[in-house]
Amino acid sequence: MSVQELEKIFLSKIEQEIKIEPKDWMPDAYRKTLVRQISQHAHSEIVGMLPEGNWISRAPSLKRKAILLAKVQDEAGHGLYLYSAAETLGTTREQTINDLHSGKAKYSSIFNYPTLTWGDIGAIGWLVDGAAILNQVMLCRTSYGPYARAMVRICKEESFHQRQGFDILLALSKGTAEQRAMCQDSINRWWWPSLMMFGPHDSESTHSEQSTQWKIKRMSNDELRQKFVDMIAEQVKVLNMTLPDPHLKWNEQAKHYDFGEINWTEFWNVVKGNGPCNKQRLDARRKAWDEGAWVREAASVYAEKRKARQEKQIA
Amino acid sequence: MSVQELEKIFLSKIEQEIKIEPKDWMPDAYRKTLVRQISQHAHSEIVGMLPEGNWISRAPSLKRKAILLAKVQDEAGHGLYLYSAAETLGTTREQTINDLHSGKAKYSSIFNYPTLTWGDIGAIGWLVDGAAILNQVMLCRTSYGPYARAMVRICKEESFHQRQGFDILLALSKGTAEQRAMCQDSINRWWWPSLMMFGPHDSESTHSEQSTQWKIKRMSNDELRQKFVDMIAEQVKVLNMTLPDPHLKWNEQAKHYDFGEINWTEFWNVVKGNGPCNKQRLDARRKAWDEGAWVREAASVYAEKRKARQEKQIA
Amino acid sequence: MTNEITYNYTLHLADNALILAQRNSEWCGHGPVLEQDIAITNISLDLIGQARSLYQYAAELINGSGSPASEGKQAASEDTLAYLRDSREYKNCLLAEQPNGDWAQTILRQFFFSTYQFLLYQRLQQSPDATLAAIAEKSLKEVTYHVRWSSEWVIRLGDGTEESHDRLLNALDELWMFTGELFMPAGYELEAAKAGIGVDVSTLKTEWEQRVNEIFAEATIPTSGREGGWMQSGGKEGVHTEQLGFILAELQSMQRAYPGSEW
Amino acid sequence: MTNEITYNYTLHLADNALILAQRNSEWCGHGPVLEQDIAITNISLDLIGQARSLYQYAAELINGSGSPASEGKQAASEDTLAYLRDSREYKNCLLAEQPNGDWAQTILRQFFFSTYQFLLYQRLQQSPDATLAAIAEKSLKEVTYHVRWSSEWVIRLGDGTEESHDRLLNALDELWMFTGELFMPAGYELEAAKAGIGVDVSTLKTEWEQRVNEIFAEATIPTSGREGGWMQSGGKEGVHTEQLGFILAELQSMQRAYPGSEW
Repeated sequence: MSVQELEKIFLSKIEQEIKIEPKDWMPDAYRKTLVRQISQHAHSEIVGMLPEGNWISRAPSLKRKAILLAKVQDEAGHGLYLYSAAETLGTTREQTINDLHSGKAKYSSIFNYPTLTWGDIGAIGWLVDGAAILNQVMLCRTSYGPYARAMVRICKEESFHQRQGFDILLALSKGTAEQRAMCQDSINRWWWPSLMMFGPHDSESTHSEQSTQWKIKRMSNDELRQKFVDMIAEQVKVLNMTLPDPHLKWNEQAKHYDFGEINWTEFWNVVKGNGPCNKQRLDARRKAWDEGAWVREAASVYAEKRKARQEKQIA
Repeated sequence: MSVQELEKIFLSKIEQEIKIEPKDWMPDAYRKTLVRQISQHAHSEIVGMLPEGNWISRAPSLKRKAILLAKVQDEAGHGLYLYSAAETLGTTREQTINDLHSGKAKYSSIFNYPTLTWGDIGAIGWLVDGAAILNQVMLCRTSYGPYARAMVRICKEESFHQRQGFDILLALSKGTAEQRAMCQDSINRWWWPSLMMFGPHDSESTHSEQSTQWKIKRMSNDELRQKFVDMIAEQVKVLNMTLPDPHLKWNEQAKHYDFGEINWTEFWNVVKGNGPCNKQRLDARRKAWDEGAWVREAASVYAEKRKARQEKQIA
Repeated sequence: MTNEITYNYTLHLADNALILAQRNSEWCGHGPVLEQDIAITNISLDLIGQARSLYQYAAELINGSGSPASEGKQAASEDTLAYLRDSREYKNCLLAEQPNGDWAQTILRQFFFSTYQFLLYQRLQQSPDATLAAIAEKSLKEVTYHVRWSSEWVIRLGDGTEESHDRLLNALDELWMFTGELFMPAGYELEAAKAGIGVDVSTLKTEWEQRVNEIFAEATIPTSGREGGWMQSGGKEGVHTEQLGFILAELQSMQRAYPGSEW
Repeated sequence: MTNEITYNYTLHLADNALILAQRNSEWCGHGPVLEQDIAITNISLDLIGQARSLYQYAAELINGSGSPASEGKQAASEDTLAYLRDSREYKNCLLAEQPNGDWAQTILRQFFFSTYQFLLYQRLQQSPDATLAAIAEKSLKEVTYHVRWSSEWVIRLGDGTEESHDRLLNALDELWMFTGELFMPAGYELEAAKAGIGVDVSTLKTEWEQRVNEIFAEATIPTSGREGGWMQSGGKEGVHTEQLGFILAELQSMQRAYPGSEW
């Protein structure tokens, strides 16, 4: 079959909402876009373990400690699913990880902000996971099968995480004056970065159009962002807290919340590597990887030895 | 002059209380004894920095933090005086330090006990420095000049330390129930090890007799220990605390306090290397030394470069 | 009286679990392989779960005791017990508080501890104290996995590369002296054993050594030459290494800074 | 109002000194050479002394202010200010809280900070606030020594061995991004400068760069190529790196665990 014919089949599958599977023919650009996006997503899970991991040793109750630990562990699990999904497209986990460590691959910029108080753990769960879920729910219907299926598994756990984050803030909001201040302070610091998670405005977004056509993405950045604002602006009332945006206001006509302009200079600056923790996060990941080299080597040498012994026994 | 004649002069100096100086002839065994004792003493100052250093970051007030930091710094200074005194006998600081790190040279066993509470910082000042001072006061009159002079400088600072240690415990003794318990607990744990600091009973002490003859030592282990018990048994009353010895009792006839038998099994065990912190202390010293190697090398290479440049300028 | 023995005994079991969980959790996000990051975190979670059940039981005991210790204070809970006792009141064994070191040291610490805990819980299942017996039974499934996982890693490292073998030997050098304490009963352990509630840990030693030696043999680690070596102790009676104070400063920082708050 | 500005400004100066002192003091007993162990400890001591004077002054200000913040609370003191504020209330610059790293990193951090502090205190001597002026004057003698000592070490490491040169470059890579904040005035600094009490730190930048470049030139470290690099900030306004929480957990552990006690 000619490339034209293959492409036609591919596009008709997309059209008919038939998932593309690893062995199917797919355009190179589709494959590349997916590899980029899935590995970026995987890296976000892995790097995302660090800001929250920062509070495991200091969680203020045993119950919260256990919940947090389980949550960070879930993120590692999500990383695994996604590295596997990326592998179905012909990249190895090692390659993917090397791209992270060399700075070639990106991860969600939100994780370049520091967790300064326990309230931040709540805010990450509520706002950051909340924003992530909207994206992930959409991706459950993405056109590439293994990615969509990974997303289904991830979404289930993620919405659980969001509720846990909200629950942390709820406890703070009902607590002492110091706790309520901690709650508001965390919301203040995480609100804008979480809005940035949806990426640039649709008008500025480089990859969006093609991705939408291929049904990798099924909603635009601005659509998702609006959905998020509408959701959070309601939930924040339950906390008796406010969002740090003087322009936030219900628009009766549009049936949406209006909100202020994002500081895009900050956004691009953090993407470029100048966030408060970019260096620290990458250094931590590289250190874990480098210091684990002898462990991985030992495991693989042992596995070979064992295999050789078993083969000898059989022979 | 024959060795016999030299030895006669040496002994007559000792007899007449004339200090032996570095360039004077001295018996090999005298030199060896001094090198062993002075470097052991130096090492005790250096290793002794560790248990107290352990509480610098956690000192409960800024004033106490400053005092503790200054104290540990003084110990480093004492180490310096003593390494210098040892150098006058023909050993280098590096050799001496290597002997510590290889386990060949000893240091005071007391520093192999852990500092578990802030009270321990008080107890070390009061009991450990208190015991050390009695020894050091005696050594101010030791027969070897440089050692005696180092001791004079050290003694001044050391008695200051002891008062500071007592002052920590005094504050605890006047404090809350928790603080009083902390005070008594520290005394309980440090009392017996501080008695052990004076070494084995005179009847068991291997080096004592010769050292006394040469006026390196001027009081026996048991004499010094008795002096210490008499002193502390009085001071503890000011704290409204007790010493953990049911046999402690004023003996009106002897005009001394009687006290119980020391657990010599524990003493020898710790000397042999089995104290709670022997490994930890040596590991910490070795680590500091090994990780500092590149710093010392850089400093010496730079000094040479600089010297070479200066010589070139002069030429 | 029996109550107080059980209280102390239960605290000891809880402290062991919590402190080792706290140590293991330092790996979370920093493990050598993602799968193992997950595995060690899982063990942490199991241990925190055990600690919580045990602290809850200890809190019940002390709250119900009407003892002087419980008067005029806020009611005990899993959190007051974990977050408001100082290092001299903690009863965990020294092994649990030792630093993570490298992966070999973490693995070996886990292997030593889990093998011990397995034997202990196996016996504790038969305790006439129904709560302790139930916790032991429930935990035993988890611990069985911890033993298997850590054994496999001991073998893998011991029989892996020269470097991993050396690192395991080094870990052994760091940790062996803390294994003896596991089998030297503290006062409350002896009394709990006498009262029939607890296990006489000294009786577990032989089987522990056998199991350790079996795995060591497979890991090509010498199984002899360590007899008679000095063993550190004191942790169970509250005399710890200098490590614990720092662990607790971090662990307890929030509860200490914001006393009496709900989280 | 002026009072509150001075209070915040003084706390900022105090926090800088305390946090750097706390970091430096981690070396005590672990230095690469005994003489330098003493020297770095000495700098720590000087900085704690400065911090104490400044906190005492801040306490005076707040106790005398009758402000709502002071009502119903225990009177402020050097210790309440150091031990009972949390990390979001700490106003030190990010540079001060960075980890010690190796000796090169500690040296470079000190060199950057002391050079800054020297220029700052020189100007602060002229403050109409007599207390701040007196503290600056007294501290300046100490800081002059800190600058000399750290400069000598920068030169020694830069122009020493290849390894020490590389380590210094690595330290530069770690720390440079925290130097910009020194010269970006926080709100209270601007107001203190406007009120004539404090120093407008932005005016110190050029001379600081000159002095740094002079020493770098002697140390054979490139003096250019770092222009326009991104600078981290936030510490002075209480938005710190993740380091500070851990520093404070340890620093404050005793006061938090035993509230209201005298030591």
